[in-house]
Amino acid sequence: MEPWVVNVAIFVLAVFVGDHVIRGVTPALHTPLMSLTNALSGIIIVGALLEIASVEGGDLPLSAWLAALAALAAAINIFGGFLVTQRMLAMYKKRGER
Amino acid sequence: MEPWVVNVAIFVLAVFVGDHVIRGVTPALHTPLMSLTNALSGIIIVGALLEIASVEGGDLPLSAWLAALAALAAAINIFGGFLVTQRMLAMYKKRGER
Amino acid sequence: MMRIGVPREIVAGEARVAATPDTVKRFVGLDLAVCVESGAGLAAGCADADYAKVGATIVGSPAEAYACDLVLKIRAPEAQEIGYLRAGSVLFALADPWRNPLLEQYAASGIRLMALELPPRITRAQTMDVLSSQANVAGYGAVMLAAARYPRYFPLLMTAAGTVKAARVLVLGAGVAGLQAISAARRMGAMVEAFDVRAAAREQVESLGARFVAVDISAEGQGGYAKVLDESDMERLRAALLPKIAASDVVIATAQVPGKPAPKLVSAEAVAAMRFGSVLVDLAVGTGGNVEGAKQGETVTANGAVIIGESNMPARYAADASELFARNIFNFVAALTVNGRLDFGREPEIVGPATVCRDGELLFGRT
Amino acid sequence: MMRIGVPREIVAGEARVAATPDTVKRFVGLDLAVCVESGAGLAAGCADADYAKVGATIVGSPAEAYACDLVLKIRAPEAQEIGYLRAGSVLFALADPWRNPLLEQYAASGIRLMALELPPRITRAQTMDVLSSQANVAGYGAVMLAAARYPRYFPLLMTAAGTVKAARVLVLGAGVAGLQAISAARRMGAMVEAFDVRAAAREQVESLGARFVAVDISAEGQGGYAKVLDESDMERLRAALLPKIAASDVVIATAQVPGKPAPKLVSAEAVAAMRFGSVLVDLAVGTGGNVEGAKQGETVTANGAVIIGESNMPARYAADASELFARNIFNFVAALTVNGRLDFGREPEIVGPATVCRDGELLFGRT
Amino acid sequence: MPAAGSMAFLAYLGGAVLFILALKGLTTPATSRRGNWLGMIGMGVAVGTTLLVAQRPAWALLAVALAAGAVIGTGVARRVQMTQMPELVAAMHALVGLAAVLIAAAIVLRPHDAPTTAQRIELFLGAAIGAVTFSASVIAWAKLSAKLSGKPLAFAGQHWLNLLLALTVLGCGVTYWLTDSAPFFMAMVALATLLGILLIMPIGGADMPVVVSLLNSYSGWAAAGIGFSLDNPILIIAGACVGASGAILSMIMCRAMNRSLVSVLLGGFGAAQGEAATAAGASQRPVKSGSPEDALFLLKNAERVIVVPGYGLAVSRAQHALQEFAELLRAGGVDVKYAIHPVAGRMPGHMNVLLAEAEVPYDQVFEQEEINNDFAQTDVVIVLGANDVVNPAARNNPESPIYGMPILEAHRARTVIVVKRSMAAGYAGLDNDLFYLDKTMMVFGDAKKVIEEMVKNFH
Amino acid sequence: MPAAGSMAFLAYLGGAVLFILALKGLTTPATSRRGNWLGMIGMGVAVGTTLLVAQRPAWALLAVALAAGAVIGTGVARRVQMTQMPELVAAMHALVGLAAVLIAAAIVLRPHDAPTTAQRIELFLGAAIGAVTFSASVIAWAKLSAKLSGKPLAFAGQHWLNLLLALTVLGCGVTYWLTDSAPFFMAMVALATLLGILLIMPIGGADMPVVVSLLNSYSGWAAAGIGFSLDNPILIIAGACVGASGAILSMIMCRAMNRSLVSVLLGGFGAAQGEAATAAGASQRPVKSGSPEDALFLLKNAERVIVVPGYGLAVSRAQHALQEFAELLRAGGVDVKYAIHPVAGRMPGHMNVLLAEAEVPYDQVFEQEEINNDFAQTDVVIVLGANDVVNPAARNNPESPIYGMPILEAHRARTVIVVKRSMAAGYAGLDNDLFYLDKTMMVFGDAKKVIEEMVKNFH
Ligand SMILES: NC(=O)c1ccc[n+]([C@@H]2O[C@H](COP(=O)([O-])OP(=O)(O)OC[C@H]3O[C@@H](n4cnc5c(N)ncnc54)[C@H](OP(=O)(O)O)[C@@H]3O)[C@@H](O)[C@H]2O)c1
Ligand SMILES: NC(=O)c1ccc[n+]([C@@H]2O[C@H](COP(=O)([O-])OP(=O)(O)OC[C@H]3O[C@@H](n4cnc5c(N)ncnc54)[C@H](OP(=O)(O)O)[C@@H]3O)[C@@H](O)[C@H]2O)c1
Ligand SMILES: NC(=O)c1ccc[n+]([C@@H]2O[C@H](COP(=O)([O-])OP(=O)(O)OC[C@H]3O[C@@H](n4cnc5c(N)ncnc54)[C@H](O)[C@@H]3O)[C@@H](O)[C@H]2O)c1
Ligand SMILES: NC(=O)c1ccc[n+]([C@@H]2O[C@H](COP(=O)([O-])OP(=O)(O)OC[C@H]3O[C@@H](n4cnc5c(N)ncnc54)[C@H](O)[C@@H]3O)[C@@H](O)[C@H]2O)c1
Repeated sequence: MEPWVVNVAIFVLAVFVGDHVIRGVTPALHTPLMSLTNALSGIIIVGALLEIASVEGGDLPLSAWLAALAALAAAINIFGGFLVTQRMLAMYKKRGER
Repeated sequence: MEPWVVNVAIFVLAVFVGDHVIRGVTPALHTPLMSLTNALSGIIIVGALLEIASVEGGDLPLSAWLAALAALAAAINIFGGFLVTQRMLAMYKKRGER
Repeated sequence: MMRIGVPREIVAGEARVAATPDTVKRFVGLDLAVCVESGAGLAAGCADADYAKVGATIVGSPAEAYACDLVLKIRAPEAQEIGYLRAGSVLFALADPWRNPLLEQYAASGIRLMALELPPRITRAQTMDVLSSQANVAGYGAVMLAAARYPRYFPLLMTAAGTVKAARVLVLGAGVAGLQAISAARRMGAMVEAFDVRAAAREQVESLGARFVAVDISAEGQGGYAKVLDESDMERLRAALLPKIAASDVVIATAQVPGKPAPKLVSAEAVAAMRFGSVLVDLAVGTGGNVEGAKQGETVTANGAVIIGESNMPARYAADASELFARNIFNFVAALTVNGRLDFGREPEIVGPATVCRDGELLFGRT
Repeated sequence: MMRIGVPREIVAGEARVAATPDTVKRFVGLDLAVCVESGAGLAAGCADADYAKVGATIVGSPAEAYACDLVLKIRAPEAQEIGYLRAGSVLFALADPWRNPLLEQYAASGIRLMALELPPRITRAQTMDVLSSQANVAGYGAVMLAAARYPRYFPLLMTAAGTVKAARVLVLGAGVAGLQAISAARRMGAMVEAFDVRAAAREQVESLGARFVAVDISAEGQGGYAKVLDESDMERLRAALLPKIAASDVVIATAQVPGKPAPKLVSAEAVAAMRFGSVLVDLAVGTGGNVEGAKQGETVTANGAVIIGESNMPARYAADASELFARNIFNFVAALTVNGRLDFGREPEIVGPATVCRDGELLFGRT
Repeated sequence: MPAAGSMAFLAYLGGAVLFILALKGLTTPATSRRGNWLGMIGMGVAVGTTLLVAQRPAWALLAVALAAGAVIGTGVARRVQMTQMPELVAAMHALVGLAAVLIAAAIVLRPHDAPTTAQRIELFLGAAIGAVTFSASVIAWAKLSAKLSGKPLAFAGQHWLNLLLALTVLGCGVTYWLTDSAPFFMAMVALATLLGILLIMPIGGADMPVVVSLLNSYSGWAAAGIGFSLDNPILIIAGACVGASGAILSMIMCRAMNRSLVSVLLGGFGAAQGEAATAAGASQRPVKSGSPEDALFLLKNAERVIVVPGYGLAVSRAQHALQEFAELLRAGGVDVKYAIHPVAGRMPGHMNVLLAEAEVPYDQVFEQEEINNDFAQTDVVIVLGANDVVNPAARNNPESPIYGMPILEAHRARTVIVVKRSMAAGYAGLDNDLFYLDKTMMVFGDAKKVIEEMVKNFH
Repeated sequence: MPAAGSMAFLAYLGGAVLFILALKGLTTPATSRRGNWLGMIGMGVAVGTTLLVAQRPAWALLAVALAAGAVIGTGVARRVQMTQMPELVAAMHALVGLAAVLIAAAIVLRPHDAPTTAQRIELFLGAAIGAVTFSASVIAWAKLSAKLSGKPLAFAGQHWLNLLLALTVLGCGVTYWLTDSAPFFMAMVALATLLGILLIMPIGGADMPVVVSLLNSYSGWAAAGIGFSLDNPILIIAGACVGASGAILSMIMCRAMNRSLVSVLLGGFGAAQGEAATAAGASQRPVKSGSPEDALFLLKNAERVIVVPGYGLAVSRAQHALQEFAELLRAGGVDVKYAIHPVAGRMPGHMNVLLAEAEVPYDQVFEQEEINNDFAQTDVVIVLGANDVVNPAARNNPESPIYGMPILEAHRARTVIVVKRSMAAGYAGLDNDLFYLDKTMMVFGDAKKVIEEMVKNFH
């Protein structure tokens, strides 16, 4: 059994989870939700980090620089995304909390 | 990385799926649903079958007989479970279908 | 074949009739013969021809109508009618036995008189219950008269020419008439409050969406009726109601205790405290009245307020009131009829209390 | 300081008054002086003392009231009042200019007469629109009178004594009065149908939950009013309405065309086809009437049906009707008042059409 | 081409996906039957795959086991009565638990490939849960089928005993894990079986449905445990799904009964509930009660519905909510009528006034005589705060003080829903047989709240 | 102790679970902020784990990239205006797409460990989706921020061109997969970028939110693709979750707009919609419109609500539904009042009659003079079928034919919801500025239907 089939299993289950998790979301939360999922897709930074870390010591090859750029992009996304979500959600505070 | 960690991942995701899938079920379907999940837990038959198949040729050891008993129990469960579910659901046909 | 007679009512203003073409048809369906005195139903919208069409015989004189085995009337005979009564016949009517001076004469005439106000107010007797059906008309009619006389709107309206406030209606006594009055007034948009001395009335008043006026005086009687309060309680009650009345625009007074004088709930002082144009309708005026100054059958003005005293409100709505009354009597008679004859052994729970006199004997008041 | 005079109405049955303590207070708030003729508000529930309390001067004679700069009345002066008019003064009143024979005399007296029925029916003029506020009272009152007279219930009731059917009410003309009548009758539980010749009326009728009677005759006029139909159309209309009327228990007729005779919608034949006890209220009787046989100010019986002819319904509900009328006039006057003086240059859209005569000149009918 | 092992894995995954879709299907009536079919197909895929990849299947044994299972299973399922469904489901759970124990035992006892340390944990968990499921399900079945009294069987200190037992089970399991000693495994299974019995005895009959659902969940976890030992994805996925959904379902059911799962499991509550229902002083006979959602479900799927309003509707001023609800039903194609009894309420015409306030059109309102013949052809009658006017004693029981009064014959409809606050009597003070009919479902609560609940859940 | 690899795997799994919980949290307002925090923690876990397991992290490079990202990200997020949120989100998506492409390129170009055949498929998919996401998001951002015209840019045969381009991308990808030739990879990326641009140009501004959500989904799939190449569970799980939820969200959004996803993607529809909104003959100015659910959300979370009924409420006979709805709101703790304008409707007192029919208590009903000062302190005003009586032109515009008439000052509330069927004028025939305010949300539909929709969705 190759490792990718396990990945497929995980992927398929995750699709179900993603589907179900979102059903019944209040329309008013569409935009914050989009913003959060955007922040979460910044997880791609893990790929960038692993790629950077995989280079042998010494001079950094082009691939490392590309990966670093990817990390930068993803990091902007992560920090910006969560913060923006936070700000949007602040508008939805229940009465009494304001 | 050991194989069981992958199983844990699959397990965890499946728990989420099981949770979400059931939310919002119509109360009237509680009993049929229970009956279906019961039929599905008959899947344990796969374990019995694999165990039986794992014995070396020749005389069947005790373990094979135990497994066969398990297969029997699970098979009753599967056939009975799906059929009973079917019968219960027949009561819920929409008007016009009766 | 048993014959049923329907004489014309002779009391002034009594526009109702004890049998309508609808019930005559039903009697005929039970194989009974019906004689209707000519003109008996005219004031209630039932022409002689309508009766004849469904099989009644039209007779020209009261004597002929009274000559039947069973006589149906709204009101028990007046003195000048006594002569028509025939021993052995049965008469169904409102007899007002507590105040009627002629009971002895009825008994002496040898008739059996069934007083329609006497059956118990139990669930099974409801179909024969003229008190309910007529009180219901009275409650409704009281509000209609009040609204027609009240020089303002009942409902709240916010218009370009300013806002008119909803009328405040106070209903005193939440029996059948009171409840119907509440519902009619509420329908028309008034703000309604009601008061009664029976505890069960509170929930009933609230079930119609009105506010209950709580005064901590209770006078639960028997059979769902209230009992009479002593004078000190009445004094307290009047005092408690005064500010409520003063703040009201319309008062519908329906409080009664069977066989007893009606409680005087609204003092002249309270009437004087109401604002110009207020209307009071006193349905209890026949038994003494709830409102001080109310005059039986008259509309009087006191301090800018109008007091309508009307003890026979149903007669003003004679068409429907007669339909209901006649149907009650029919249900009563039908329940006792076996093979075309009356069997007074049936329904003892209802027949017993209702029988005023029988075989020359006066039974009313014996218990 | 400008002085406002409020004479007493002298027409029989006119119980309203053109200023109430509420509006007097508002006028005083605008720094205007108000003189009220003694007893002017009595029939509407406004005592002299109430006026005095808010700052009015009570004057003993009509002459004193008419001697003011601005005179407010319900109805334009009768012949015997003409003598009180003072050149240069301004008079606000219902003038019925289409039928009023005294217009020339008003003009000759030199007053400025503002007829309250003439402003256009636009959104902005609504606060001054006495036609709306009074028609509203009339529609409501018509239903109240009908319900008090109708010898049956309006609502459907299923009782132990049988079921009473809901009354069928037909409203003819769905202007302001008609719509209010629809709403009042529906509130009381009647089944209501209504008819009008204007297309917009359909949605309005339905918005009140009543059924619209469709007849394919339309007579859209100007400014939201209907126009007069020719005799052949009227004939068709009467024929189409006849079965509807025959099937109705109560008819409220409100159809009118400003300045023209009211359309005769209900023929004697239709009245005869109604069942015993039916009630017809004709609010248009002042301009000829919608119902054949209706008599101005009288209640007549025809074939068992009752026809109530009442062109001055608001006077029966004088308290609220006066409040609204007075408030309309106040709004009108206030809109024209600048620094304590009337400025007729303002609101030309409204002032223009409303001015009947000015500076001795008769303007009405000039366009 | 992927390797054979990968193919099998993917096939199992496919089966698991079908299972998930099956469960999803069962959440709404419209898709429920398709859901069941998907489940069957998934099961077929899983078993087929197993047979294909099995290296040395003992075909004869397999065939016998499967065939016997098929015959017994279908036979039982065919013959069982609808009313016995809950017991059947409980019995089936016992089988799953048993199978889990047997498989675990087979692995422990098998002559070849002794289980690894990791597998031993999984075996222990699978077997222990399986054993508890098994014995508990047997007791639940016995209680539901009245082979055992439904009364909770409580004794002092039972929770402590259970705790002790559970710890012993754990101890045996850990010893087995560390030493691979089969006897400890067997002891563990025996004790877990005992634990299952003790856990279920104190729970009352009324709570059994929740318990059955919970056992359902357990059987899922047991299957998942076995899946871990066998490294099999479909066992893990299906087991986990069943486990999780069973657990959630139990919670949902508890919530519907306004109970906490803990109070159900600690037992002894079932009895208290029985008392509450009859506390209002009426008879001790059992009634069926349901939630507003249950009522809604019945009403939405009916073709013809008659509403019987009574005084209670007036008391709760529910007329507007009722009208709104009836309109929703009607928009969904249900034929809704109102039946008015002449003495319903507390004044003549009370119900008419009420319905008129909510603008119910007159042509939907029928008086007793007009509508009484329609009840027999009516799918669902909903009685809202009425009592005396639908009391069949008036027709059937000459002893009754209202004998002879014509009533609305609600009892002739296919299903009757009665909404009132308690079992209390109405104006005439009589108990009402209608409430105890088999086809009657009581929905306890203020009429207005119940109707509003139904409106809110209308989708 | 499990091996280090297993530990990392489990840590990633934990991070993934946190992500799932985060998404779940965002489905209801009450849990939404906690959800966001869970997402942050999950991200921290994932990044931390990565750093711990990285064998030779180029710390300096890493630190610079992270720090720069943090500074830029927070900076932008802080400064952006609420109204610019959608554009910001679009821009962020571009970054994710870019990152996916860069990582794929890095793997392709790296001097060591050339990717396996299986990995090459995954790389190709990740990079292609990433590139489309990148370029499409850039265009979406430009359109939303008005750097590009929001008008759809359509030309004949565009769908054919797109198809051709997509096939070429596929061809390059397959060639790369089979030959491991970097140039083909690069060509593929370039073409996919072009494809992204072409795909988005024909879609109108009104549909951009759906497109942004869809790109969100793409960015998830891209991450999952990269996860496959790197055999990393959190990338797969998070990517798949984001991908699936984004797709579902797009569908939900389409449904709310009564559109199909296909029609959105094929473009050119945005224009048609713009026309529909103004077809009723009113002005061409843009309005904000929302669904009954949106309105419900605002109302439920308000403290003070004023209802302004008008003639349209009467036309749709919605009074009963309204009363029911207001009562639900009130039960939820919202202060609800009714404001009656003296000339609302078509007869004096029309609104009073209407509300009285539904038994709205008089003490909740206020006339204009009493309530006009309350509007400024009101969270939400809902205008139901009223028009002239809330037209600010009467106050502000001396040219208007209703200038001078006192109106209900709905425009002074914090938020205004207007329910009517179209942009059509009322009795006076005037356009109404209220509808175009920034704080106004139009809900188009029959008043009764809209209110019933809100009641049904009230939970
Ligand atoms: N129509 C008349 O003129 C009139 C006059 C006087 C008396 N009556 C008598 O009244 C009776 C009328 O019969 P009916 O069936 O209408 O009423 P009923 O027999 O009095 O029963 C009403 C039922 O409504 C329930 N209830 C009360 N409040 C409720 C609430 N808020 N929500 C839900 N349910 C509620 C009560 O049960 P819970 O307590 O369990 O909720 C009660 O059992 C007849 O016996 C009649 O004779 C009629
Ligand atoms: N009160 C009186 O006595 C009286 C008498 C006559 C005239 N008027 C005049 O009428 C006007 C009253 O103002 P208003 O604000 O109440 O009404 P309005 O200005 O006439 O506006 C009513 C609005 O309701 C909407 N509508 C109609 N049917 C609807 C439905 N089924 N569902 C949802 N919305 C619906 C219409 O827009 P859509 O078509 O887009 O849905 C319309 O714009 C004033 O101009 C007043 O002067 C009043
Ligand atoms: N069984 C049935 O189905 C049925 C049918 C109709 C009526 N009833 C019951 O019959 C009873 C009598 O009804 P009724 O309308 O004939 O009563 P009624 O005409 O005798 O009196 C009218 C009301 O006045 C009230 N009253 C008496 N004294 C009062 C005082 N001092 N202050 C205030 N209120 C006072 C009474 O309580 C009563 O509610 C009620 O309990 C009613 O529910 C039962
Ligand atoms: N702008 C505003 O806010 C406002 C306020 C009040 C009234 N109005 C409008 O003013 C107009 C007139 O109202 P009104 O009540 O003063 O009218 P009205 O008193 O002149 O007439 C009453 C009704 O009778 C109808 N009618 C006339 N001939 C008829 C016939 N042959 N058959 C049947 N019906 C006939 C008319 O159409 C009208 O609806 C209406 O359009 C009304 O909407 C506008």
